[in-house]
Amino acid sequence: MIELTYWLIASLTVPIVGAILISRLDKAENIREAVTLITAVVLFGVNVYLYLNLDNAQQAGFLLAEPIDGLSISFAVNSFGVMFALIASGLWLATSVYAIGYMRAHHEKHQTRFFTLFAVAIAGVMAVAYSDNLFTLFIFYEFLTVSTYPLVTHSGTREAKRGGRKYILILMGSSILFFLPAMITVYFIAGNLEFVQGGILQGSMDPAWVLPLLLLFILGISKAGVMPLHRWLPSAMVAPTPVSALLHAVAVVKAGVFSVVKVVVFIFGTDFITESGANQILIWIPIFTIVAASIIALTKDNLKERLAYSTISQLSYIVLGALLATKDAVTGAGMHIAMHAFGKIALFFAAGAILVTMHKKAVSELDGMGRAMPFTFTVFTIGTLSILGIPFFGGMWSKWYLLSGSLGFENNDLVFWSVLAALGLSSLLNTYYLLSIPMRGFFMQNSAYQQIKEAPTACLIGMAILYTCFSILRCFTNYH
Amino acid sequence: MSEQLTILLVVIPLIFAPITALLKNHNISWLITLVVSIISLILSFIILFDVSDGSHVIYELGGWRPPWGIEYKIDSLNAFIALIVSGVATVTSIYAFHSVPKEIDKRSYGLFYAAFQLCLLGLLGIALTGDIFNLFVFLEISSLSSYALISMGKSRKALTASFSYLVLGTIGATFFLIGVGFLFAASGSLNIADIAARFSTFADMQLVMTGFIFIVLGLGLKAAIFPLHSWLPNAYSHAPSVVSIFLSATATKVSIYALLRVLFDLYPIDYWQSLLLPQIMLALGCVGVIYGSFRAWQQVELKRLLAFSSVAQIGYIVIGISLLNETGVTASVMHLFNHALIKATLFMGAGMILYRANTTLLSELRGFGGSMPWTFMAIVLAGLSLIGVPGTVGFVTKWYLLEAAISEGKWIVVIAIVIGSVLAVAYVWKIVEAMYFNSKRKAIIHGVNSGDINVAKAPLSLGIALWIGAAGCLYFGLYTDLPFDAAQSVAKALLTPTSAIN
Amino acid sequence: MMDYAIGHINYWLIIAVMMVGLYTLISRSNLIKKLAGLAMFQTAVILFYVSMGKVTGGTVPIMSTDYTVYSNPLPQVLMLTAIVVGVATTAVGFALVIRIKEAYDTVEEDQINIMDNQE
Amino acid sequence: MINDLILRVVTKWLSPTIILFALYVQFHGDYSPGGGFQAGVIFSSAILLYALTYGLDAALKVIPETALRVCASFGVLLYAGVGVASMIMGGNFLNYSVLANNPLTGQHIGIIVIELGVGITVAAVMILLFFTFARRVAPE
Amino acid sequence: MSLTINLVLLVFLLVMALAVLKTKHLFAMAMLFGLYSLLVAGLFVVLDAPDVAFTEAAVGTGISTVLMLVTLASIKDGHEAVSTGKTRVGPLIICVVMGGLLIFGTHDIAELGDIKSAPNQQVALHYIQQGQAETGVPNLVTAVLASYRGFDTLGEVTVVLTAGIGVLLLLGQRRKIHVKTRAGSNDK
Repeated sequence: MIELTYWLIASLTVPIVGAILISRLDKAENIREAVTLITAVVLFGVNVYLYLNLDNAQQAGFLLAEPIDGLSISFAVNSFGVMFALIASGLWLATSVYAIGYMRAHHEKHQTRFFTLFAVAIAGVMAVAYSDNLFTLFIFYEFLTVSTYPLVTHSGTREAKRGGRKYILILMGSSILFFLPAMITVYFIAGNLEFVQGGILQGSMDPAWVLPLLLLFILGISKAGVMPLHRWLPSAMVAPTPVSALLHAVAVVKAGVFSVVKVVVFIFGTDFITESGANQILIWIPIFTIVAASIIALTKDNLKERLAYSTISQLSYIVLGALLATKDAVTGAGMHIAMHAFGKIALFFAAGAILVTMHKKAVSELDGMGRAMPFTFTVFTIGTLSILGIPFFGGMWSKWYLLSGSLGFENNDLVFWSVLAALGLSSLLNTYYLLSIPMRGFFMQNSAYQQIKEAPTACLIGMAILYTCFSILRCFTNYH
Repeated sequence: MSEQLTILLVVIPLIFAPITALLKNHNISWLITLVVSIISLILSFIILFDVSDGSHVIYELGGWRPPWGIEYKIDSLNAFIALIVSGVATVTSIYAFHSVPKEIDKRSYGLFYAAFQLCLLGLLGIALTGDIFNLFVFLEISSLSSYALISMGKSRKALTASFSYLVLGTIGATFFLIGVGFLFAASGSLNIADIAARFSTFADMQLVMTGFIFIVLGLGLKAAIFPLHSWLPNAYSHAPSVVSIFLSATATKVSIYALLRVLFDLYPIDYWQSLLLPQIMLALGCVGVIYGSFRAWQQVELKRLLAFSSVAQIGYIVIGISLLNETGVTASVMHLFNHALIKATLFMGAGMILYRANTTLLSELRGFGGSMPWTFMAIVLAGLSLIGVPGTVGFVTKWYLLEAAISEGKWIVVIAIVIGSVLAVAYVWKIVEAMYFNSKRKAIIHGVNSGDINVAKAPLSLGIALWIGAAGCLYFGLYTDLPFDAAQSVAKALLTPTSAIN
Repeated sequence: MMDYAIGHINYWLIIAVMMVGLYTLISRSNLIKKLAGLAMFQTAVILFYVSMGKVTGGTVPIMSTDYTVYSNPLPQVLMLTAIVVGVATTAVGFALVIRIKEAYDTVEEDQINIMDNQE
Repeated sequence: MINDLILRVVTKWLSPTIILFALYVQFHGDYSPGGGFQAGVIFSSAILLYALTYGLDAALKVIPETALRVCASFGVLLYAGVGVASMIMGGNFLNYSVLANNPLTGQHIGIIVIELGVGITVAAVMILLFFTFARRVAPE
Repeated sequence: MSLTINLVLLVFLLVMALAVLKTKHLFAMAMLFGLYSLLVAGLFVVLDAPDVAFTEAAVGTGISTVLMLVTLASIKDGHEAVSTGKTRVGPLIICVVMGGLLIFGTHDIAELGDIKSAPNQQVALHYIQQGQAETGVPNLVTAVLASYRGFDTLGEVTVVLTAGIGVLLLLGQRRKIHVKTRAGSNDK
């Protein structure tokens, strides 16, 4: 077992340790917050280390247990996983800074429980990121569902309960109804569930079966928010904003798309899918979702719900990229995970900041608020631009790859044009329903907001961290 | 040497039960019970170890050769069941230390523990014997004691529940007796191995078929296989906590064991395949799973909910048996173990809630998760295993079941199982929601605030027992060697035609 | 045909009695009546067993020099046990009935069910 | 009926006779119909008769309840004890042949003892049952 | 000859059973039940089973009937309530089906008293031929009961003990226990 493995184990255990410490520190708030931050920093550091040593990390991994012979709970380091882990842990750092301010300003109850479970959830994300086979992935996929439930229903109000019920039923129900049978079928056909470059099904399965099986997977991994099983995401918006920000713009949903990509690339294998032609049919699901979600987003006046639907449509970009199953497309999908994460979390931070300072939830109430909260709205604008994919903002690159990916798609012009149309249309709608918000904020006249009245400092710091992330990310992507 | 051990497994409780019956003092009788269960646990471990290589331990009682005398013929299945029973008994008796004084009238401690030991003895006797009439006798011992034990519940409904259990249980036992009689009329023997060996000589008699039908009906009643489950919910939900824990985890399991013996060892498989029994059982199992889960979801009272979920879980076991392939039977036998673990844990949790809140009505349990977090965590853990969340015992069984069903190409079964699991999510979450959320006003339960410190602190012994169970749910979900190896060797043994053994 | 009838009629009668017992058990609402039915049911089964062991021209299975044919002792032994089991069950049943009477002030199942459903 | 003279006198004569018969059935069970169980029941019926005529308390004076409980347990223990004894003597559980040098005598001893155990338990439990039920008739 | 007696008794038995079923007066029912057991005991004698007859007479006619009477006395309720409108068709169907099944089953059962029937040939033969030699007890019933199947008898005694314990658990307390009606309500 090589030395990197210890780092891997560390990145899995650090959050747990943190969680335990936090849960013990109910009384001493400041120390508790300090612990949260330290944990976040350490975790981020560990992941950075793993990222830097990625080249010689390929054989790093270990096996935890083997409940069913041929099915092991084991972890390993690979570039895709590290990237995901890096994003999640990095944004966790930002989020926890932000959350501290938010929770205090909002006078939330059970803060200890909140931070503890947050850390636990992150541990789940790490496990998903580093899981070495589909079985492990599934386990922690479920673990993530369960461990985020208390966060979603944190407020304990009636609609929180209702939202939570929908959350658990859709996520867990779909995973049992579709994901589990699909997984067992794969196991039955291929004899194992290892993630192998190029897939494990090729040759051992009749291509005609790819379509139903892949469909089962896409429905089963409802964390990816593909319609029609997307309802859980809007209902999860009852959660406190930091949760919506990190978990439901980044960690959980990205775990979903992450799983989709993993399944497509390492279980089926892109070539096999292309050869079976299943994706010719399946891509219409994400395409539909992209457009439909964007349209619904237009109709939402509640800021967080609007963001939720924009998330749904953005997620489908990634699913689409995975399903296109061409090299560029998959790269685009991978990149978009990162890009969208940064963009969307920025938006949520801003939304949360607005909520805690101005106690406003509806878009229509934001007129002229930009004068009062310039920084917040700046962040919001950047986030928007990034998501829109304006050149020199992160979002552009992923879209670019997606498009070129669809271009390389099986001499099928229809697909290319429709993808292009979908992306274009959704970007257009994005522009409208997202950009309209800062517009209102800055340019609408409103006597209410004359003097500056910014969000709590911690929130600002959190957003500041993001801001720097953006600047880093831009060169980072260019360098790619 | 291990031959003598096998009989000790039955004799030790048999010797200590009468002594315990004479005692008044709680702690002494409790200690005796605990020691007895621990000893039997150790013994069954040793025996399981001896036979795990597929060999048999033969013990001729009274030194008479079978079929003239009664013989014990222990293979891995017997040992495995004995292990389950004595294991649960051990955990239960740890739990009993604080639970019994609270729930049982202090004048009858000794008698209660004696009855408990007798029940244990009966179940072990069933699990070990190789003589079909002897099986009946021990079935009656366990049943009689469980009638008495169930009727000890606080609510008066316990009495009616116990009575209807008595009626149905006795009908079941008598049906079994009739069946044995018919089989005896055809074969002239009572020794399972002997009958199986000479089966072909009288296979085509109508006597044999009728006997088979009655035996299966009788055992089905005892095992509460849907639709013969009507006695179970009341019986388990109104019994004292200790009794619910012990019986829910063992009684039906042992009856199912007896059914396994009859189906796979007494009668050749192809015989009842020709009677379309597998198909019938498969259908009943699927319906049972969905029906049980659905009714569980409707319940408003925790113990009753758990009881109905037992009906569903038994359905899973039946499905596995009727799939008739190695994976399926393995899954069923494993689920005997896993479900015992899960249900024991859940009922222990319910018992602790009852201990502190004096109610198990979900509507009155608001905020209990906050006031007793450890219990709550244990319950959630066991609940997740009930759903079959990976990493828990429930998942392992479900996995093998699904695998078996898929390999048989029975997609209906797959659908039934997953629907059952989704319903399980619903009803488990009903519990979690009820306990997790604090209500605006603290629920007042019998004059005590829920989560109030004044409520009796749940004592340590309960917590320990509970967490033994919960940890088991997790441990055996990750490291499944013990149950899996046992179950697999059992499945192999069962599915090889009996003629091969003799 | 006739021989067949003669050979089987006593089994048929036993079965008839058995079923009367079962019917009493499951159709009557009065708990004591139920228990009586239970006992009759079991006794009929016992009768069935014992008549299996009868041997024409045989005698009581007690060895003695002046007999050669004996009836079959085995069913008798089994049924001794069964009788005991029966009476044990009945006793516990009666005890339950008394308690139920104290708790519900009735021994009619219908009324008891009504009361239970009201709670 | 406590005060019915005839009953009282008849019972006085009858119950000892019944008990005597019970003992006969008990110990002659090997050679004639009968055995522990029958003997026990007959014995208990004698006590029942006594209790019915002379009242429960009188009967309880003759056989206190604790004694009954002890007997009930004792019978089972006696039976199991024989089994254990035969195990100690190197045979299987309940293999009486090892109880004496000559297997037949061993069997004989064993059978007599266990029949005794059966008799004691059955008698004790039957009387106990009757007392417990009878007490419910007129709760004091 | 014995067959005729057998049949006559059986017919009486059936009548008695029906009477028990029909009568509304529970004390009468108890008496009829006693008679029923007595008839059964008689049948056992006809069937060369004196031990069983003994037991049945003592238990069925004696203990069970007495217990039934005592129970009736203690619940002070001599009559069965006039049956409510609930239908008895279901039970009837069940019984008819079961009975039909049993009769179907007994189709190829050996005739009454057939010495060549399996039960009389397989295991039992050994008892009759070797029993006395192996156990030294002429009463084969005792021999089988106490020695060959001694473990059953041990179980049987345990059943008796269990019944005693159960009844004591239920009725042991002298004072009548006040039973709470709410599920899980405690008596403090």
